[in-house]
Amino acid sequence: MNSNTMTVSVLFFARLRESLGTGELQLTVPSATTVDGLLTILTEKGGPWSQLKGGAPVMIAVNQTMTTTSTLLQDQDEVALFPPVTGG
Amino acid sequence: MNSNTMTVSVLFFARLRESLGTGELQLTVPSATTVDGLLTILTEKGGPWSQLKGGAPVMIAVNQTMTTTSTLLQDQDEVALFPPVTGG
Amino acid sequence: MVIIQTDDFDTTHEYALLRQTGPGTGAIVTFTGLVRDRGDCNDVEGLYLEHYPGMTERVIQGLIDQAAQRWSILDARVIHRVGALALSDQIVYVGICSAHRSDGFAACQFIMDALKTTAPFWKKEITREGGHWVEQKASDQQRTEHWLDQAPD
Amino acid sequence: MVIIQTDDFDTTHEYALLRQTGPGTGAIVTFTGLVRDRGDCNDVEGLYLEHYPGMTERVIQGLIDQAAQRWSILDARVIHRVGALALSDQIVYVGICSAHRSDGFAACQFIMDALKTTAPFWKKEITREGGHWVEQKASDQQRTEHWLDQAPD
Repeated sequence: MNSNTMTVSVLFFARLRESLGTGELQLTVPSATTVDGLLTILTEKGGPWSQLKGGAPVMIAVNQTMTTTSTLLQDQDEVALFPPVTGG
Repeated sequence: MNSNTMTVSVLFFARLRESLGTGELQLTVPSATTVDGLLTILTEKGGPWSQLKGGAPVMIAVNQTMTTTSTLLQDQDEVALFPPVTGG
Repeated sequence: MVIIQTDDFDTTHEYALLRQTGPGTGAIVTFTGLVRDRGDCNDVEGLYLEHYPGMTERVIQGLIDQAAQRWSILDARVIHRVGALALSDQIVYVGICSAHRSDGFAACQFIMDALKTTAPFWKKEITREGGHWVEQKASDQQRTEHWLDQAPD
Repeated sequence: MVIIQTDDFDTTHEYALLRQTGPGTGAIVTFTGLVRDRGDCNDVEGLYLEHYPGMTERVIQGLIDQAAQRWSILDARVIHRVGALALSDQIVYVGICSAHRSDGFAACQFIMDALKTTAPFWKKEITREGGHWVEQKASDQQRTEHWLDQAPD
């Protein structure tokens, strides 16, 4: 990592975790990447990853707060991607 | 009692019971007396009884069902007079 | 099930009975009313509750029947105490079980609101100065009317 | 107080804690959610509940804070279970105490409605055929939006 990149952790839950076959990734991405940019990077992995854009709705939390795709990420951010919640 | 009269019991509760000094009366009244007629007969006793007409609101139940002053009474009816309820 | 009693009641027992309704139950909503230190008076030490035996049970059963017609509920249990009650004592319990929570909340709140204005109970607040018969509140009357205004859900 | 746990919870214990709030408490409203036999599937034998540790507690504490700003409540306790649950098991508990019943009912129902659509839990229904991730319901979304539309009482 250098000053032009940053590291974020990406968490997946529930149906998304199962279909992607992973619950957590550490990713090094360009500085000033948005959530939308991160989703583009992930969909480029192909296969089940393409569902992250244009598939079933994906909820986004950054550092445990719900947010939208336009959010600018910071180094060490925790990004979580998950289906609409169904507790209670 | 003859066919021109009937007997009703009249119950009083809470503040009304206390201020009238009784919880129950048996009254022989003319046949075809309404609740309103019964209230007139009772107010004629004077003193605290006059509060039954024109005083604080008095709720009326006949045979344990809420009703109004125009109800025609039947022999053996149970009439209850009480202040607005405050349970719960 | 409507119970009027002078004894205290056990919410644990009531809840256990509500849970026995079967596997279709998804929601249990309960309300318990307690003797509060501030009512009409500000230094309430206890209550005395009078009621009209017979009519009380009929009115409350009627409210349960109305609730069961309006909402989809699986069971309803109402207990109301009468007689002398101390500060923080339990006064009234309404427990509802239903498949869905919205029916349970609506039925529980409807029964409590309508009980307050239609069930023949009278509450006397006991303070150091003596007893005071509680006045019915306009807000309670409005809450009951609010249910009449609403179209069934 | 927010508790997320795999173990069952004891509503008797929670109710006892709510009763300790003091002599200003006039109303205790509780909601318990149970595993029902009919959900998205009609022959549910159990559930598996996944959550996002850390965020779950923050979201629910935020809902309690919002409820406390909007209504006059004295205490709120929320427990949500995660992991494997059997038919009729307790899933979630919301207990509120307040001086007046209308605040307790509103806060309890608001917290449950908003928890359903904002707290990061995911429910998988277990049937004889396997597991099925439950879909969020439009009706749940609407119930949460309904609270946003309402001016505070």
